[in-house]
Amino acid sequence: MSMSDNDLKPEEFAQAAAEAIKDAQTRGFRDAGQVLATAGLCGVCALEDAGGLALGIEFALPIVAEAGKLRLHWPLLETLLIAKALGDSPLAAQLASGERVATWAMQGSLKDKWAGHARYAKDCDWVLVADGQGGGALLDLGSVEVQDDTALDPEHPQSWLTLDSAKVLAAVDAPTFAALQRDSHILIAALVNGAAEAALLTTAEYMSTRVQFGRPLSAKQAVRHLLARMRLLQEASNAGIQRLLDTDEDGRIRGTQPVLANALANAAFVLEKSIHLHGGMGFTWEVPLHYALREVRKFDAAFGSGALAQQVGRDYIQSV
Amino acid sequence: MSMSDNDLKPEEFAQAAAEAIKDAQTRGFRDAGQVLATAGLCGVCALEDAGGLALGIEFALPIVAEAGKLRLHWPLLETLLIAKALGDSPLAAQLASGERVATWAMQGSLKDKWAGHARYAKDCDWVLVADGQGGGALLDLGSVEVQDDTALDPEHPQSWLTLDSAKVLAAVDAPTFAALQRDSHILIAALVNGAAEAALLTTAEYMSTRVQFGRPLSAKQAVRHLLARMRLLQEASNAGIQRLLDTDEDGRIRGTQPVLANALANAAFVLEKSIHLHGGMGFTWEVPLHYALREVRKFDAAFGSGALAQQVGRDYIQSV
Amino acid sequence: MHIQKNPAIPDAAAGPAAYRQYARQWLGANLPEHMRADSVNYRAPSLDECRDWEASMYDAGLAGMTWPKAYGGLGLTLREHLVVNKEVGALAMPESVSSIGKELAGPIIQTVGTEEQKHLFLPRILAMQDYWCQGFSEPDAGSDLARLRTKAVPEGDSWRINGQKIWTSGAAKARYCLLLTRTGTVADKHRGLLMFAVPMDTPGIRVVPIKSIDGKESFAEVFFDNVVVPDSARLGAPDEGWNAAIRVLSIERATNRMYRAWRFDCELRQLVAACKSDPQLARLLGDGSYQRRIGDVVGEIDALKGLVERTVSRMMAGDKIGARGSLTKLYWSECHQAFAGLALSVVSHVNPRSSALAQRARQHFTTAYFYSRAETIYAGTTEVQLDIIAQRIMNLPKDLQR
Amino acid sequence: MHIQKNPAIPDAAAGPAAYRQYARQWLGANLPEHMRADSVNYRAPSLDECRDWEASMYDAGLAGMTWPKAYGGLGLTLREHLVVNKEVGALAMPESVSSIGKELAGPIIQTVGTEEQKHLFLPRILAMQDYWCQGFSEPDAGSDLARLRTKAVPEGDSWRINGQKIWTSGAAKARYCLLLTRTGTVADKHRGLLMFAVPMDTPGIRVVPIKSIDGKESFAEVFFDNVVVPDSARLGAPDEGWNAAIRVLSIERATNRMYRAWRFDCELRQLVAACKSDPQLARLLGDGSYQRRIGDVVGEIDALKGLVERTVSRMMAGDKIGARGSLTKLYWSECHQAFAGLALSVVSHVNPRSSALAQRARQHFTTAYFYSRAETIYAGTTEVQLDIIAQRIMNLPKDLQR
Repeated sequence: MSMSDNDLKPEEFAQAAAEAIKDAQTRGFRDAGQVLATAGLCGVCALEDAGGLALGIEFALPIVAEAGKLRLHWPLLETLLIAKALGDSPLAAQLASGERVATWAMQGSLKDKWAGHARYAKDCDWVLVADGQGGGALLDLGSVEVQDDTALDPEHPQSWLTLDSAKVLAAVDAPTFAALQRDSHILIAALVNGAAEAALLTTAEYMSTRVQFGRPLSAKQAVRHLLARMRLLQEASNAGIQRLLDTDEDGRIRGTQPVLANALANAAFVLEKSIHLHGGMGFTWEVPLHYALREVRKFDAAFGSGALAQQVGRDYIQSV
Repeated sequence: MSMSDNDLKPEEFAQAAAEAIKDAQTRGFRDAGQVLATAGLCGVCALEDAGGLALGIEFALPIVAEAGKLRLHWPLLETLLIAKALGDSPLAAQLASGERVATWAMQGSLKDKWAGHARYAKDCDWVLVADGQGGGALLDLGSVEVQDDTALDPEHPQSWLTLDSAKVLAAVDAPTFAALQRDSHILIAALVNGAAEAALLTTAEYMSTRVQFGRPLSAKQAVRHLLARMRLLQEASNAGIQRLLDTDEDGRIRGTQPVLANALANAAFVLEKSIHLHGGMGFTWEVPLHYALREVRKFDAAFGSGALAQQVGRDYIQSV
Repeated sequence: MHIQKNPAIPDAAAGPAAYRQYARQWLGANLPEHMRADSVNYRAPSLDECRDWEASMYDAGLAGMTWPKAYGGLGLTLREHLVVNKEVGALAMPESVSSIGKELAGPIIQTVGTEEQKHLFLPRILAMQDYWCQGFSEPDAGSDLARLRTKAVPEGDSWRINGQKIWTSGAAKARYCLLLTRTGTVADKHRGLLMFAVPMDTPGIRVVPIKSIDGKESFAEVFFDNVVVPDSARLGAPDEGWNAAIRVLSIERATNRMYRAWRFDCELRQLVAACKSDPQLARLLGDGSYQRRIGDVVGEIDALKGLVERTVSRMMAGDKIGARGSLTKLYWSECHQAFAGLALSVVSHVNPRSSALAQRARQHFTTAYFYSRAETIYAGTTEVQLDIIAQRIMNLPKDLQR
Repeated sequence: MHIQKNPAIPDAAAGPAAYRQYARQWLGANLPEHMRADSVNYRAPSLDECRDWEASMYDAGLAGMTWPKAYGGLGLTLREHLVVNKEVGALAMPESVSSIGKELAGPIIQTVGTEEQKHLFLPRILAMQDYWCQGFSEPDAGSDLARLRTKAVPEGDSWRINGQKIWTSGAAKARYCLLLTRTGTVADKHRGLLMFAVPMDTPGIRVVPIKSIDGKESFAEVFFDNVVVPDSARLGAPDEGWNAAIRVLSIERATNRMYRAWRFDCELRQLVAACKSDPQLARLLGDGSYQRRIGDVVGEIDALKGLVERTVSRMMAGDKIGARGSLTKLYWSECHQAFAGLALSVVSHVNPRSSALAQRARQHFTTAYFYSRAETIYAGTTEVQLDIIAQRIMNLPKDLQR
């Protein structure tokens, strides 16, 4: 992927990202990383000195949305964000190049000696955790006890980590870590919304071709209206997410939590209804909709499953 | 209305009650009371010595459901319950005979010197309030300062009462008052569910006769499904209410709050959607649906508008 | 016609930020306290007070943003229109009392009117000199125009009109009616539809008010009994006018009342502020169920603002907006209606001893709750919007593709 | 066939209270701890364990309540059936592993089977000696039987069957398949449908399992390739059998799994108890939003119990139950599915340091959440139930009444 920064548009990344992701999905975990890195996806936001493209989060957004659409099972959003956060550290180059892969434990902290909700931890090299004092710490996963949590997703479990003898590879200062968390909200919202968008397309297509009583199921008003509602929510998420890329009317960055909470809820709705509309087929392991639902539910759990919306409410009340 | 207790069935009351209520609706407040009393409705649960029929609450239920269906603006459920609670007091006879009319302030207490959510207080003679110590007190409304609250219903406002110089006509002991509250829950649920049932019938009829593009609106699946959902909720309320008349499997009386909370929510849904389905017509003062919605919202407010469901949740958690 | 402009109106070239700053300051300084729905000093403004307020907003360069200068507008873009809408939404000011003129008649006349009609009607709408009412719906037709019965018959240089309209909002105050008629018979269905600008003082017009659920009398039935208008009252040729109007309306649906997303935010702030002002209601704000629901609403408002801003970006970039206004209308109406239910449940805890701000919120949100029943009905019901999304945005087939 | 009855089974004449007392005691004393989903000692029971448990329930007089004594049943009424269902629901026991036999094949055979078929099949179903599977759905037909393709062709005293079925639950373990075929061609649409009891060991049958969203393999595709069965395998005449089956199924929809309302309550108790057992989760129970949602669920459970009890009362009074089973099925599935979402959001707070009961609830309710996706699909989707309510309960016209 060769490009000049001047006329680069974020949406053009989607096509290239999709090609690389599809290629990666035919390979093992490490090979997949190489493919994604070679396409510039792992280092999209990393510094140029680290072999990255040094682009803003708006360029990572379409990449991660494609990963959501295609149901990529690889910690791309974590790796690209951590590569960004590591700045000019030599570790950043290792992530941008695909040599190393990093994940992020969304709960717990180094201070607690305990963390959780890390995706693909058993396959990764490093994990980012909160340090418990506002910043973050990148840990060597070899120094961490990893326990898979298979309840929500037996094939792609999240992991709990015991950090008693964790080896810290790098520290992320508090402002960088806060900015990284904000970026992660935007990308997670993009990922789950991408998953919802793909499910909706699949479902609309299925309803348009599945014949009952001589007409497609999409001829039924109940089906049409449900699909239209799903589209509405998916568009609402999308509009909310895009908006986070700009500052507000007074030039301040916008809070990400309301949009993330809304996107998680909307994606779950779209996926649940996609499964419902697929009827018996939606309930099978063969139709991939449940993979996406599991992914959404894992992120939902990582953010306290409703606690996020409640925090948004508290923050708003506080702000009045 | 002459009857023998032996083969009396509650459902037979509905027809007779409907006739009397329709008659009452053509008259002024006092005359209406006479009509309702003469039909035996005001004294249905009062003692025979008080001129009542001494029947159980299951006989009051279809009467109050009819009042809800027909949108009677008269404190029938309050009057018949208070007539029951007064037992062999001479005051009971005055209520059963229609000579006096009583209402009930659902919030506040004599101890607080302040009460609220009394229906039709400006037209009534007496008001029942909690005494603040578990029991109830029947007050002379002439001794009470009445302030109408027109926000929810300008034509039939509820009232706030200042009780500083309230004259107590009779005391209701704690067990009787508790039983009366339970009865009131059942009857209020029946009233709002009756209102929902009538609205649903009206709406289904309207949708079946209103023609668009050469077919009735009820031909549209979206309309059919919404009406079916409304029916489902109205039937669910009804089944829950009927169940309160029996003891549970171990012979204990059943808690009324879950059913009342559910009935209030279901009735609001049915009425809101009835208005929606009537389109522009539903939004007018001419179509009577909004009267019923106001009535439901007044009761909902009297029970703390959601606080009831929360209390049900707390009680359940406590019980485990 | 000479319009007295406020000399402080910024040059559009100064950019949206300057316009925003100006709009915010002007509105904050000039909106009378008693017209602010979230003020304890609120009292329902009269029609004339509302008219004067809107006229002064127009004089201040805060109305008619995108209308051509030739017809009294500012000739600016949707970007400035949005900037002003955000600031209008941020203050709890009354709804426009001339929305039919500004959002319906004005845009349609701009599209199908003669040059003479444009000069005659448009500046007076912006300057709040004429109210308009809308005569589309009929008692037995609703959204099914094939059943429209009001008939216009040519008589020399005039037209004779007979029929009946319903849901004619603002008929009592209107100087003109934007009237839809048919030139043939009902058997013609969608053919021969013809629009007029009918002066409401024409003999043969009778207005019967309808009281609506929120207690106001803003709607009416209007009867046309041998009403004769000159041919100059005609807006476009048969069908041509109406078909153009349909296209205009789909753009209008996407661009008018953009302030609603910001007003929604303003209402949520009013509700929370009212609770904070009263010890009993403040306890609700500490309750998880209200926190959760407020959090949901905040997320919905953000998405709604995003939908509006995206529409403006796309239209500024020259994209056709098509049916996408349906997304915004539907999302707003459903989220706002649900919010009105939440607000009602909050203000149901208000009693005569509550704070003045809580009392104000009680009045405001109880009315808002009843009024919100109409939000899923007017300007295309929820079902119509869902049909549009399925049909025109998702292209879902109704029949087998051969 | 001789069934060893538990001598303690009460006489039905003793009344439902005696039966209730007995059922409660027997179930409480005999259900193995490790089969209770709300026990920390739970481990997923094997098929044989489930079979043995159901067989022992039958021996104890707690299954086949309403089936005739002649075919191994207890010959009692729906009242005793409901009594037992309430107690079954109150314990977190496994779902029946023979529901196709007990809820589908059994009732259909009782209605259309020959006397010989009844004696052959029915007692063995109750005694858990034979499993059945259901062969109605086809990959391209779903609920549209006009598209059913599996064909049965008479050959002397036999029938030759060719076709493919899907969603055949329990096919791997089944001894018989309740198979729906057509005797003519697809052009016959709803005519010529014929049912069989096909032994699953008949040559030409091939079973391919389907893994479902909850991770189980309880469904299968079943291929019938020149499968030949004797005429004695036929259940009823063409059409007659299937039409009777349709009637039976609408009663079954109203009466089977009556325990679900009480099991729902049992699950809610499990969830709350799990939270109480863990300090971190216990905090959720103090939060208003969870209290509110639990309160809503309690109200829904009460209504659901009321719907079930009302059905029994009406059927005992001789009323036709018609389509009213759709109300119960729809209300249960929507309320329970929403509850599963609530439960998931609660158990999402469980971590490896949580209490054992919380860990158990996490496993249980996470699976329940995924499984509940099917609840609005199987036994008639939500849309089908809504259609039935509109059509058969509300009698809403689809066309103008002349």
